Amino acid sequence: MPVKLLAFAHTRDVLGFQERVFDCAPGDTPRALLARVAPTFDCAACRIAIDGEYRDWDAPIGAGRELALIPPVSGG
Amino acid sequence: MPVKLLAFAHTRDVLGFQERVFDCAPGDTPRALLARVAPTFDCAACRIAIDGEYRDWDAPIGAGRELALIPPVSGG
Amino acid sequence: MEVTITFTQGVIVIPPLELPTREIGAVVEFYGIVRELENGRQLSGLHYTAYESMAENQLARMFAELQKAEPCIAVHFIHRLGFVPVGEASLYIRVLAVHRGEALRFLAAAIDRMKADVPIWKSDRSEGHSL
Amino acid sequence: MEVTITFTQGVIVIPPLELPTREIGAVVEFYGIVRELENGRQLSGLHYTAYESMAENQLARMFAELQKAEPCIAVHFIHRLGFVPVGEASLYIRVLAVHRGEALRFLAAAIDRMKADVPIWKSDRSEGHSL
Repeated sequence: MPVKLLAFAHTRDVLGFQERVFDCAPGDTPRALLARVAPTFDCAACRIAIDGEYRDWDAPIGAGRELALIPPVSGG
Repeated sequence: MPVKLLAFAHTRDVLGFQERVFDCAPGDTPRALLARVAPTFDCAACRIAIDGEYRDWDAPIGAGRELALIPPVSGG
Repeated sequence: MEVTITFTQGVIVIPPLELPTREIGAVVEFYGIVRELENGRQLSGLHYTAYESMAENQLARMFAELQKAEPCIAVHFIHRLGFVPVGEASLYIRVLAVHRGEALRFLAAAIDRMKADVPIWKSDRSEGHSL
Repeated sequence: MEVTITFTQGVIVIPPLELPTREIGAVVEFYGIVRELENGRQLSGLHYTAYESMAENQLARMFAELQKAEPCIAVHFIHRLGFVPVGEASLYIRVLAVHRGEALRFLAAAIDRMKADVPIWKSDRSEGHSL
């Protein structure tokens, strides 16, 4: 199934895109998806959100349609 | 020597004036002055200021020229 | 620290927001508004009086003391006196600082200390006005 | 509690101060201003980006949670995105409450939590704009 991966802040430079659609296997975790599409990406430096909610890197993406890489935030 | 006594908030009603000048003996304390000019006044319910500074009811008025009765404040 | 202390009989006019330096990162503004219910009683407004000369000195000293713990760049204090209708501001304070922490703590402490020590009074009737 | 959450690309326009009830006793406003020096580097301004849909949901939930501990009557949140020059506001928050305690604590906690969890980013260069 297709999932959209959004990159924010410096992860846009690391990944080279702001958003891109990837195909995702049932049971895939965010960590597995990133390992496949961006093998050098350091998941420890980022949080992951699925459909706008913070999730665990190792929980299945399930029915999620939009993943977002959330590096340390700095609003205000 | 003359000292001006200012009354604020409800002490204006208790004393019946906003300000009045009284004669003061050397060594008079605020408590002694009040006992003379308003014998029923309850000093415990009020702070006293001399020339714009909070003072002790039992310290001599000294060179002070303006006494003020400061009931509990409620600005804001 | 730039400090202004104003007592006014009319509606509080908020001064335009000016930033004296380019290092200011936080501006906090506080409005104290007269409420309809005070201690369970319904009001049309409150009367405020002050011992202005002493209040001004007390506020200036208090701001200078607070400044030691919570360094701020400017504080502007305005208190309305006389009758203030429900829904209008009796008090306005603006604090400018480099960081929000100092600004918020300065503001909170300034209001607390004003309410404890600064000779300003509110009343639901105009005491002394009949004298 | 009335809540508005706004992201804007232009200068933050402060909404007129309206009091929805006559029980409001405290209004607190916060401006976060872009400073000239950030981590020792001199800037002309900062670029802000956000994951807007998530940020809005996170803020709404956070305000609802804070409301339990610090009941307030309204909160208006505006964050500017894109380039914000030094001396201009990137953030504006207004909190209305019955008493100042709730308003000040709500404001302080809201900013702390926004800075920890809400997907908004500042940068001294316009990341991703070249893509």
